[in-house]
Formats: sequence, C-alpha cells, structure tokens
Amino acid sequence: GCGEKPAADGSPKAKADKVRIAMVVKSLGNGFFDAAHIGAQEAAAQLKDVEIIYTGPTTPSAEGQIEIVNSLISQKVDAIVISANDPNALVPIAKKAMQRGIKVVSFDSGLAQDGRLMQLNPSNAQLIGRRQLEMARDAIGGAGEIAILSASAQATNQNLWIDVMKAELAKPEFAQLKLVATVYGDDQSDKSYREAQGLLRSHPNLKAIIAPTTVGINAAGKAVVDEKLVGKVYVTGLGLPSEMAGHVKSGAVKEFAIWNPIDLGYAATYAAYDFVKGRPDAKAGGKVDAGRMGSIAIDAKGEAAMAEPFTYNAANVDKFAKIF
Amino acid sequence: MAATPHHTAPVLQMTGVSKRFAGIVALNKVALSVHAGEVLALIGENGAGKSTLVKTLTGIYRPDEGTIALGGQPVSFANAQDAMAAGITAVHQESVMFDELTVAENIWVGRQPLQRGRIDWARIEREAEQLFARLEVTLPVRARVKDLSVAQRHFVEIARALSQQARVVILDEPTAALSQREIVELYRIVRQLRAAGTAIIFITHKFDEIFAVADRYTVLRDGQYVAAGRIADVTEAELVALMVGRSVQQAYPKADVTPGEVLLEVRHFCHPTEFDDVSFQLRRGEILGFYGLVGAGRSEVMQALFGLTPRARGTVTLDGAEVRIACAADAIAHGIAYVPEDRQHQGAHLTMPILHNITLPILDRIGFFLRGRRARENAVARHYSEQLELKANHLCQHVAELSGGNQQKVVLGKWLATDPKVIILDEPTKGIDIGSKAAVHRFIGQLVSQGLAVILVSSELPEVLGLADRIVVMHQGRVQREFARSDATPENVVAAASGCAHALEAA
Amino acid sequence: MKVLKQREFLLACSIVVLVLLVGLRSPVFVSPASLANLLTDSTLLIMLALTQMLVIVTRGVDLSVASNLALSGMMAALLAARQPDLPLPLVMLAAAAIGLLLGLVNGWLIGYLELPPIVVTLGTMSVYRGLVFVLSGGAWVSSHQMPQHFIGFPLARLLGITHLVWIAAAVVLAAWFVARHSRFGRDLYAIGNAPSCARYVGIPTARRLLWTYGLSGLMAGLCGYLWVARYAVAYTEIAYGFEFTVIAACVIGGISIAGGTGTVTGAVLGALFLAVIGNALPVVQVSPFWQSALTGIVILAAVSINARDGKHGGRQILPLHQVDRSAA
Amino acid sequence: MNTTTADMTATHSSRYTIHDRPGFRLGALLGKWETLLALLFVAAFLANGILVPHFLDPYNLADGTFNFSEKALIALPMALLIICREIDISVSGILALASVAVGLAHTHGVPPALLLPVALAAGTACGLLNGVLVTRFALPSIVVTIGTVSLFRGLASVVLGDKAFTGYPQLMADWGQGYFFDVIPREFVVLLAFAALFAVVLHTTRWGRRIYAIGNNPVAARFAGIEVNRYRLVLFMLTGAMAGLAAWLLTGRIGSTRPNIAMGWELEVITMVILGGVSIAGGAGTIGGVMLAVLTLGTVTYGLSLANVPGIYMTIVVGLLLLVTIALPRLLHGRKVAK
Ligand SMILES: Nc1ncnc2c1ncn2[C@@H]1O[C@H](COP(=O)(O)OP(=O)(O)OP(=O)(O)O)[C@@H](O)[C@H]1O
Ligand SMILES: Nc1ncnc2c1ncn2[C@@H]1O[C@H](COP(=O)(O)OP(=O)(O)OP(=O)(O)O)[C@@H](O)[C@H]1O
Ligand SMILES: [Mg+2]
Ligand SMILES: [Mg+2]
Repeated sequence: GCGEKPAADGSPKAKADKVRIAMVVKSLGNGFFDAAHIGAQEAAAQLKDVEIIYTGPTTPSAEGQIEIVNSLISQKVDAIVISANDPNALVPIAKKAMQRGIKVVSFDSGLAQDGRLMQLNPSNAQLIGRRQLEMARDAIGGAGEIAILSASAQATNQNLWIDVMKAELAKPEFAQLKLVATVYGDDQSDKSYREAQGLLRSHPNLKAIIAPTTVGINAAGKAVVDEKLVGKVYVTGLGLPSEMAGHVKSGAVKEFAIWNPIDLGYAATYAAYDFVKGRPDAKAGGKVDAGRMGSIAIDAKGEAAMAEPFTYNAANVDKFAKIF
Repeated sequence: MAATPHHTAPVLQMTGVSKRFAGIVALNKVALSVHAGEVLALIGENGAGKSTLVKTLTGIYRPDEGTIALGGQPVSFANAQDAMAAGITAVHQESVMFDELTVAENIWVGRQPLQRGRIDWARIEREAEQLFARLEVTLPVRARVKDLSVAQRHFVEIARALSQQARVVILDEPTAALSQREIVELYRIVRQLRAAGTAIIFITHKFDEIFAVADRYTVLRDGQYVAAGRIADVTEAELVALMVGRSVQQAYPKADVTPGEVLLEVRHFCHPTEFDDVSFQLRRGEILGFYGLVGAGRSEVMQALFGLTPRARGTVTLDGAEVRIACAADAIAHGIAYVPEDRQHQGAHLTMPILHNITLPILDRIGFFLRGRRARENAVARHYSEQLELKANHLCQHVAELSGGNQQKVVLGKWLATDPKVIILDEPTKGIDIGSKAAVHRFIGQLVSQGLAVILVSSELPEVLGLADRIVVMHQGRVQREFARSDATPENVVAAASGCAHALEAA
Repeated sequence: MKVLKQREFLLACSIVVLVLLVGLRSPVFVSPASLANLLTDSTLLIMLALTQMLVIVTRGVDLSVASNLALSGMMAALLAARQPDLPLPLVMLAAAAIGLLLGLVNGWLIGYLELPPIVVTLGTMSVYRGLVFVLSGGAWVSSHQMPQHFIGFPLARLLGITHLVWIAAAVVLAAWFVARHSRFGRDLYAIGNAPSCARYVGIPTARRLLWTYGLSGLMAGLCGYLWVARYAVAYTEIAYGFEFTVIAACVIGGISIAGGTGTVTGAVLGALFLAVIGNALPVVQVSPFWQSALTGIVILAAVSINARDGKHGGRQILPLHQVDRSAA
Repeated sequence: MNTTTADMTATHSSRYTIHDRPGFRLGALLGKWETLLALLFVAAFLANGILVPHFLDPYNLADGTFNFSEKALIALPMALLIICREIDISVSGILALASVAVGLAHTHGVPPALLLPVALAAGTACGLLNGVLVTRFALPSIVVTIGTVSLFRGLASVVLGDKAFTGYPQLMADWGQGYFFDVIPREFVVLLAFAALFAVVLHTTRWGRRIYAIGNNPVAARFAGIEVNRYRLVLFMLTGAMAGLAAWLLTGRIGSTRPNIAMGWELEVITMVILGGVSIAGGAGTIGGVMLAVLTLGTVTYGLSLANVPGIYMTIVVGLLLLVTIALPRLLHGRKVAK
C-alpha cells in the first residue's frame, strides 16, 4: 500500500506521530549545507513533531541524489526538501515522490517547476548576481577588468548567476567593468588555483576575480596571495565566513557575500511542514508561515525568495565565522 | 671417467622427502645422495617428480616431510636465498630470465654486490665478463636479455648458477633448447665443474647424455625412489626399464611409407628480417626434416607458413592449388597444423581444462552451442589423450597441474585433433621422456601411413636422421642444403647447419 | 637502452616545443616567474609519479594514492588546527606516517595475500576516501584554522627556490638512487619482468611489494600535507581523481603498464608534460569546454608515440639481407 | 573426422585412466565464488529484511533496482572484456557522449523511435575507437581508455558547454522509469534479458570459449587460429554499444543530459565485475557471479540508504566488501602454492 498517509491521525506507530522531513543536499561535507541542517533542526525543535533526515550523495551528482530520493520514497517520508544538482534530472523522481504523497520542496538550487511544490530561493538570482558585481566594483574603485571563476560548467545556480552578471554588466552602472574571462575550477582546489593563476598571468590588468563558489573563492584568494598581488587584485564572490576568514585577513578578499544558510534551512523546513499539514495557503500564489522568519510569499511560479545576501568584511567576518 | 669417491660422505643427502600438491603426491619418500666431484643423473618419466625435487632442494617448495642434509648437517630452506647461501643452486627447467634487464644484471639479480650502500655495477659487469670467459662463450654483458636467442639465454642461466661457487649445482634439462654444438660446450663446463669438486645433479631425457657425463644415476618413478647406482654398471636398456617399469622399444621406427604426390609446395618465401627465399616441397606420406642450429629461423618459417606472420611473402600451393593463408584459422581450414615449440606461451592454455585445450582449434567443427556437444568434445579429447598416453586424472584438470612433458602431450593432441593434412611439428619431443618420445615417434609414423605429410623441425640430430625422408638444413634464415635420406650423415648435416656446406661440396 | 634514451629525448623535446608554442601565443607563459611557477606546480605530480612508477614497475598500480593523499592531508590539517603549537616537522612526519601506514595496508594485501593490485587499491581507494569524511566529520579545515607556518612552508623559499621544488628534487634523487642503485629497486624491476621467476632467484617478493606500496603511501602522505598547505584548505574531495593523472604521467613517461621497465627520467618528464598542459590551457585561453577533450587527445597522442617502438616486428635473423639489397 | 574418432577409440587404451570430469566434491562446490556470493546475497537480504523497515515491500524492492540496472548493463560486457584481459575505463565517458548524441538527435528532430539506434551507434563508435587504438597500436587498454575517457567526456562538454538537453520524448521515459504491469521495472527486465543473453553466449557457445581462451593466453589463442584482435575489437564495440544502451535508459530515466552525467561510474562497474569473481588477470569469471555481485551490492547499498546511512559510508562499506570478499578465501585457504 503506497497510498497510505503516514501523517493521518490514529496511526499506531509512535514514529508516525512525527512528521519526517528529509533534507537532501547537493553533497555531504559542505559547510553551507551543514549550516542549513542546523537551521532545519532549529525549526524541528520549534515545531516539536518534526524529525529531520539529513542526507546527500558523496559527490555532487544528480544520479546520486536520485538514488537517495528513491530510498526516501521507499521509507515513505512525509516531505523532501532538496537542493538539486540538476534542475531537470531530478524532476521524474520528484514527480514520482509527489505521486506517492510526499511533499517536495526545493531550496537553494531549485528543481524545474513541475518537480516541486515550491522553490525557496535564498535570495533571488538577480540580487545575487548584482551583489557580486557591486562588491567587485566597490573593491576595485569602479573600473577595470574582472573575471569569473566558477565551479563546474554544470553547476546550475552558478550558471544562473553568471548569466545574470553578464546581463547586468550591460547596464550603465557597471559600464566601467569589463568581463574578460569565465573559467571553471570544477570545485577542485588544485584546478581552481591553476585557473586563477592563469587568469592573473594572462590578464595583467585584471582587477577582480568573482568566484560564486567556496572552493573557487578560496583558491583564488590563495593564488592572489601567492602571486603577491594583494591590493592589486581583489577576490570576491560567495563563500562561508568560516571558510573565508583567513582570506579576508590576508587582504586578498575585501568583501564577500552569502545568505544565511541557517535561516534558509529553517524556512525550508517550515515550508515543507506547512505543505505536509495541508495549510490552505501553501500553494503557488499563496504564502507559508516560517516561524521566526515571519511569512514568506510564494509567487505564481511557486517560487519564494528570502532576503538579500548579506555582505561580510573584515569587520564582521570573525563573528560569523563561529556560526557558519 | 673419474672414479666416484665413495669413501667420502655425500655432500647432499635427502631422505624420506615427500611433497604433495592438492590431491597429487609429487614426491613420495624419496632418497638421494650426491658426492663432491661427481655428476648424478636424475632420471624418470615426465611427471616422475624430478623438477619438484629440484624445487624442494632449492627452497622454492618446502617438503612436507623428510630431511635434507648438506655436508652432514640437516638444513631447511625457507626460500631460494637460503638454499643459495647454503651452496645449492639450480638451472631450472622453466626459464628464469628477466627480459628487460641486462645480461650482467640477470646473473646477479637478487644478490647484487654492494659497495658503500650502492650497487657496484662495475664489478657486476667485470665479473660477468670473467664468467663468460671461463665458460668460453662470448656474450655482450650489457645487452638486454630479450634480444638474446634461446641458447644464449640458457648460457646466462648457467652463468648465474656458476657465479655462486656452489657446492651443489643442479641442471634441470639444460640441453632441451640447445643444439649439438652448444651441448658439447655444456658438457665441457660440467666436466670443468666436476673437476673443481662440485657436486652436480643432471636431469635429462637424453640417454646419450647420461652416458656421456654422469657418474651415477638415481631413478624416480611416479614420485618414488626406484633405484640408484653407478653408470658404469648399467646398460641403457636397463635404465629405461627401471624408469618406465617395463621395456620400451627404442630406436627410431621409420614408417614404411612411400611418399606420394606433392601435397604442399612453398616457393620463394621471404620475410624482411627473418628469412629469405625459402622453397621446398612436401609429399603425401612424407616426413620432411628441418634441421639447423637453434635460431636458424626454422620456427619463423613455419609460423609464417601457418599464417602467423603478416609480413611474409611467397607462394604456397596445397594439393595443386595456390592458397592464401592470412591467419592461423585459414591454415587450419586448409588442413595445416602447427605444433609450436614454446609450450608455455604458444602452445597451452595453462589454466584451462585439458578438454578445452584440445578442442580449441576445432570448435567450428564441434558446433556453435557447445553445451549440447559435450559428449563429442569428450570423445575427441579422450581419444587423443589416450593415444598419447597422457598422465592425468580427468579431462577437466587444468593443464598447469600436469608435468612439463604431459603438457606437451596436450598440445600435440590439440593439433592432431584438427585432423590435418600437413602437420608441422616444431621440436615435438623437447622435454618429453623416452617412453613418450617413442610413442610420439610411433605416432608420427602412424600419421604418415594415414597419408598425412609431416614437417619435423628438430634440433635433435638423431631424431631428424632417424625419422625424416628428406632433410632441409637452414642457416641464418636461408635454406642451406637439402639432403635425401640416403645422403644425410651426421657430419655433413651438422656442417651444413653451421654454414660450411660449400666447403663440403667442394671437397 | 638506446631506444629508451631516444624516447625520453623525444618527450623532453616535445615539452620544450609545447612551452615555446604556448609562449608564442601568450608570452607571459615563458617569463621566468611563470616558468618557476610551472615547476613549483608540477612538483606534487612529479613526486607521486615517481613512487607510482616504482609500483607500476612491479606490474602493479596504486589507485588509492589520491584518497590516501586526501586522508593524510586532512589528518595533518586537523592536527595542525587542533595543536597549532606543534612543530611543523612533527606534523609532516605524522602525515607521512599515516600515508605509510595506509600504503602498507595495500602492500600487505598485495604482497602477502597475493591479491591483484588493481582490485586491492580500488577497494582501499573507496575506503580511504570514506574515512576522510568520517574522521573529519565532513567539515572543512580552512586557512584561518591552520597555523601560518603550516601554510607558509611549501611556498617559502630557500636560496630563492621554493621548498616544494627542493623537496621534489630530493625525492627525484632518492628515487633515482632507489631505482638504479639499490637492491630494493632492482628487485622491483626483476619482479615486474617475471613475477614467477623472482622467487627462483631468492627475491623476497612479498616484502618488496609491501614496501613498494608503503613507499607510494609514504609519498602520498607527504604530498597530502604539501597539498593541503599549498592550497590552504582541506576537505573530503581534495585531489579527487588525481590518481589517474598520476598514472597518465607515468604512462606518458614511457613506463610500461606491463611492468619491468621505466625510468626516473621518464616519470619526471611525463609529469612535467602533464603539468605544462595543465598550466598552459588556462593561459592560452582555449574554451574551458575544450580542456578535457584536448587533454585526452594529448594523452592518446603521447602514448601512441611511445607504443610505436614497443611493437616488435620480428627477429633479426638475416644478417646479410640489407647488404644484399643495398648492393643490388 | 567423426569416423576416425570412433574407430580409433576402440583400438587404443592408455596406461592411465582419465575420467571425463572430477568426482563430485562438496568442498569444491562450497569453495566456488558464486556460492560465497549467493550466501552473501542471502545474508544481506535477510539482514535488511529483518533490520530495515520498508525493505521487503515489493514496490520498494522494485524501485531499488533502478539504482543499479544501467551500471549492471555495462558490467555485462565489461565482464567479457576483463575475462579477455582487457578493461575499459572509458565507459562513463561513452555514456555521456552517447547521451549527448541522443540529445543532439532529439533537438534536430529525429523521431523518438530512432533515438535508441542513435545511442547504440554513438556508443559503438566510441568502442570502435578504443578497440582500434588497442588492437592496431598494441597499446594496453587501461592506458588507452584513461585517455579516451577524458576525450569522450570532453567532447560531451564541447557540445553542451554549460547547457543541458532536456525534454526527452515519453518513449524514453517509459523505458527509463516505467514498469511492466505497474510493478516490474522495465530497466530491470532489460537487464535480466541481457544477462541471460550474455550468459548463454559466454558459457555455452564457442565465442565464449574463445573469449576465455584469449584471456587465458592470448598468444596461444592466436596460434590456435583465433582472431584475437577481432574478438577484442568486437568486445570493445559491444561495451560501447551497451554503454550506449545504458545512456539511452539513463537519459530516459532522468530526462536530462549534462556532460557530467554518470561521472565515476566506471569504477562502480568494475567493482561489480570484480566482486562477481571475474579475474582481473583474465580467463576466469562467470556472468552468474557478476549478476550475484550486482544484486548483492544493490541489496547492501539499498538497505543502507533505507537506513539513511550517508553515501560516503556506503563507499566504505562497498570498498570493504570488495577487499574482504577477495581476501577472505586467501586467508582461509592460506597462500596459494606458486605455479
Ligand atoms: N604446482 C603444482 N601443482 C600441482 N601439481 C604439480 C605442481 N607441480 C608439479 N605437479 C605434479 O607433480 C608431479 C611431478 O611433476 P614434475 O614437474 O616434478 O615432473 P618432472 O619429473 O619434472 O617431469 P618432466 O620430465 O616432464 O619435467 C606431476 O604429476 C605434476 O603434475
Ligand atoms: N631474442 C628473441 N626475441 C624474441 N623472441 C625470441 C628471441 N629469441 C628467441 N625467441 C623465440 O623463442 C623461440 C625459440 O627461438 P630459437 O632460438 O629456438 O630460434 P628459432 O627461430 O626457433 O630457430 P630454429 O627453429 O631454427 O631453431 C622462438 O619462438 C623465437 O621466436
Ligand atoms: Mg621437469
Ligand atoms: Mg625453433
């Protein structure tokens, strides 16, 4: 019987009393998601009848996530909160999960629209892309050459932000910035480092490297230090304070941004809970209640965005490095 | 021949030594002793346990029971190094060679002399040169072993054994791959060693050798000690009887077959590096001997004829029609079979059952689905195994579990099973015992009387002279001369093989 | 001997040509600083390729090096992060010791249990990689957690040359000595040439294999520290897939996967060749999407060139043949 | 040939009796790798059934097969290759390139029914390249395929860049993720059909016999009239084709193609084959063993994932499983006697 509703009242099992929400992340061992997990647990504690299953594949692959979702379907969890490695590849399995009565909510890196009930964007792509350009512009004093060092060419949300950045660059406020290259470090420290070095060498006038990925921003920061270009080339992008603190201190990174992963995990858990409980507002065009975050509106495409990314610099990075 | 010093105690004495492999008793309470300054011939049929005995003596196998005493002291070896340190060395039946290393290093491998922590290459080369000088052979000590001929490799192994100044030197079929000239060379070395007081164990299937070099003999049969004594006190027939446990009809039984019409004709067979302008004819019911020194290129010609060498050119006519042989399968389809000389690498599939080995070239004839044809496969395999007196437990036994000679029989059986018109036997009796050798010779006779044509490549002069109707002698990749049976004498055949045929003809 | 020399000469030439070609397109690449950088960048690959060479010479392969590197590197980073006052040599020693231990596990399974190397190291590759995650709890060790001397060492300079290069040079010398002038090394060649014959001449095969894989592990451990310090970050996935780069370097350097042959020069040149490509691709600004395909083509081209003289075209039996032809 | 055999048997009798096959020994049967695997499989299945809730649900078991079906499809020809002393590290690259070919064909309006042939053709072509490099240039296959895996995946990324192909036809989705009678996954049925086919070819036909012979001793096989290089070439192409089939199924199942599709599968496939008792030195192994290994691995990993054990622990378990299963017989029987 796969049509069984574990959440229904009067279920004899003690376990069934709890709403089981599985958080499927891109890969384990990623500080960002570990922080999101902390947020989810905070939400679970507040909601009292929620059990969180935190899981993800070893390497960030869609196939690995599919296997995991498959087993979650078999376990008949109540909801799946997922950050997808591929917006399309996970749609079929997500649909299957929804057919079996599991509520699927995506967060961070989203699923295509028909694969989920709701997508919780950490912020919107527009804001993130723009923020990174602003940080680069501010660091280099308004004008100069910039380059992007991304993760792999397949990383969905990175690509989305890069597209946004390219579009934003056409706008007059960024007219002084010139994007000279986009390279990929495959989230490997050695390759990212080599690519960063390549950028520094082949573009002597380069002023800033934007890396919307933690491994990338780390490697670029190290390359700038090693090449003794601190103060001449600035690195910026997205990273966790705990992982970036060293590079802010070394001066290679003036500012970087990230949204609050704890809040993201917290809100995603609340949203999933609302869907499981069948709250009338939990639908496209409605809103979900997100505990201490207040309520979050869902647009017609089922997407919701949280706040603007938060910017870190030498003044506040140490404080946050202790948190996530 | 030096008198055996029987009054002294033996250098090496084995008593009650047994060795079992899964299910097989290879050695059963064997006793053996050898004195300083004597040559002991260790004889026995294929699979009698000779090589196993050598391996227990050299620390490669550990005996299950029994004692080995060296100079009166009981010893036990954990590995080859222990045995070497105690003064026992061997030239094994299998080639122990490291292809990519130089000649000099091959001699010293595993025990290179050190000087201040690093290998003393100068000394290695110097001493290698001295060794070869002592052996009176010329070998480039810096050449890689893979570039040497089989005979030259053998001398490297012998040099390795000699370099250790051992008290006991064991030679396990050292002459199997050597030609006449090199064999004589080897005898000289053996006598030299004996004179220097070394004890030598000499294993061979060739009786003329036993009588030429040995002082005493020990006979093994089925892993058991049978007899021992002085060579001077026995005749060849007695030895054979001891070894086989029955009498064997010796000599080369020339089948009484008159060759028929020409079956195979090879003309102007060439290869860029291996041979040039080789032409010969082969008649139905004929045995055509191919003689030459080792490395004369006979095997290469035969392999090319069998379709294994793509770069060979020339015309091959079979039964009056010209045939094109591009691969071995073509050759098999045309009724040509080639029994290769290198059993381990070219002949047998060692970890496959006897059954599968024998039927491999004729799978096309057996059928596509082999499951249903099991009985037929068994019948073929059984037929040839029995005909060749194969010693095995069952047809599903892996070939690797058989003794060297029995492996050779499996390979022979495999090629006979293709039911060929022409069968090329490349050193067919290399390393097989006298009883089986006689069986092979009988069998060759039987083949020609059935109308087959046989090409017999052999480095054993008596075998070629005794069996062949005609003899083709090759030298350095070319046909040097062809002899009719009546013209061939050991002297002129050997002379032709050494390349001095013109001189003979002129005389 | 001559053939090998020739092959290595060819490889060295193609490296120089490659560098010059890249230099033609983007002159920065051939600036002294950039070349020095290239050298520094190739050191880890060179060191790993050298011990991998010893393994391949024995007819084996060590697929677990990258996982071993990650595990030892992570352990070193954790140690340094928890005990910032620990002297650096101790940390390096710890990394090397962990690597050695992991390598010895491989060596024991392969040498004493006579299990096939590819299978054993395939297994330990997963196990070691998994252990990185388990032991670190999946967390990163990032630059501000590591003490400054820990991070600074690899790129610090002695007589104007980075420590990395000094270490690599020492390793090259040591490898050359082992491969050419020690009994241990020569035994490895013998084992690779004819494994079943090695025991006939009294080579303790099991012990030799144990220490060969041990050595490979030791090097992975040392490189684990250097890697983590160099890039100032440690996480589960570091050096993921690097084992194939190391093997490719050996293969390009003419070390036969069939065992028994291979020189230190070959391994060093093979590693340099790959390092040049890895460094050149970002500089010449080919589309990043072409990088992997180009690397593949280059590897295939290099091994095809190597293979040409490996093919034996029959023996030379006819001594007079060529003379005849030329006379005619 | 038949007649000679018959009459000669009657006349000859050897001094030695040779039986057709060894007598039945329980020890031999128990010592077989397949028996060990079967026991392991049953043990894993029972342990999961008892310890893991939801495991025995037939729907779940059926769903569990999706996790390994495509890999197992590649493991079948890989087993033949490894038996033949070759190996193909490039299968995951072939899979990616074949998937890209399907995507390209689809976007250029090739009808859905023709996409399978496109996948097979692309896979076969990649296999052909591997095979030609191995046979013509006499290169070791591990070396060639380390190079081609980078090439194939690289070409996939050249075509795709940072884009993806999506929106595949329903036909592919039906085969990739559909069921027969709503319970039996089609992929699994495809796998079983191919496993049967491969088992028949390998174990009952002369082709199979020759594959064993080549793996056992390639030189002797050539001397016995087997066209060794042709067999190798065909096996590489077959592996390519099966990777193409797997690409078609996987693409259908996930409905999307990216250059990093099936990253790292080659090692999982090879693990399946080796755990299945196929000797990496060639010449030994059975399809039955490989299928048992596939099912065992599938059971173990599925059980672990139902227990929400993180994937990285699973790699440890799989690695240990591999090591323990190959080391255990050696530890129990002592070291093998040297040849
Ligand atoms: N490693 C092994 N495993 C199993 N059986 C073996 C092994 N080595 C030898 N045997 C068996 O032991 C017996 C003796 O073999 P051995 O090689 O000592 O014979 P041999 O006297 O040297 O014969 P040949 O003259 O043919 O070389 C044979 O029956 C052989 O099948
Ligand atoms: N240097 C070598 N390199 C490669 N193979 C060799 C070498 N020397 C010998 N062989 C192989 O070993 C086998 C035995 O060679 P051998 O020296 O007996 O010469 P041969 O060509 O067989 O000459 P013949 O048959 O005339 O004695 C042959 O199969 C030959 O191909
Ligand atoms: Mg013997
Ligand atoms: Mg010959």
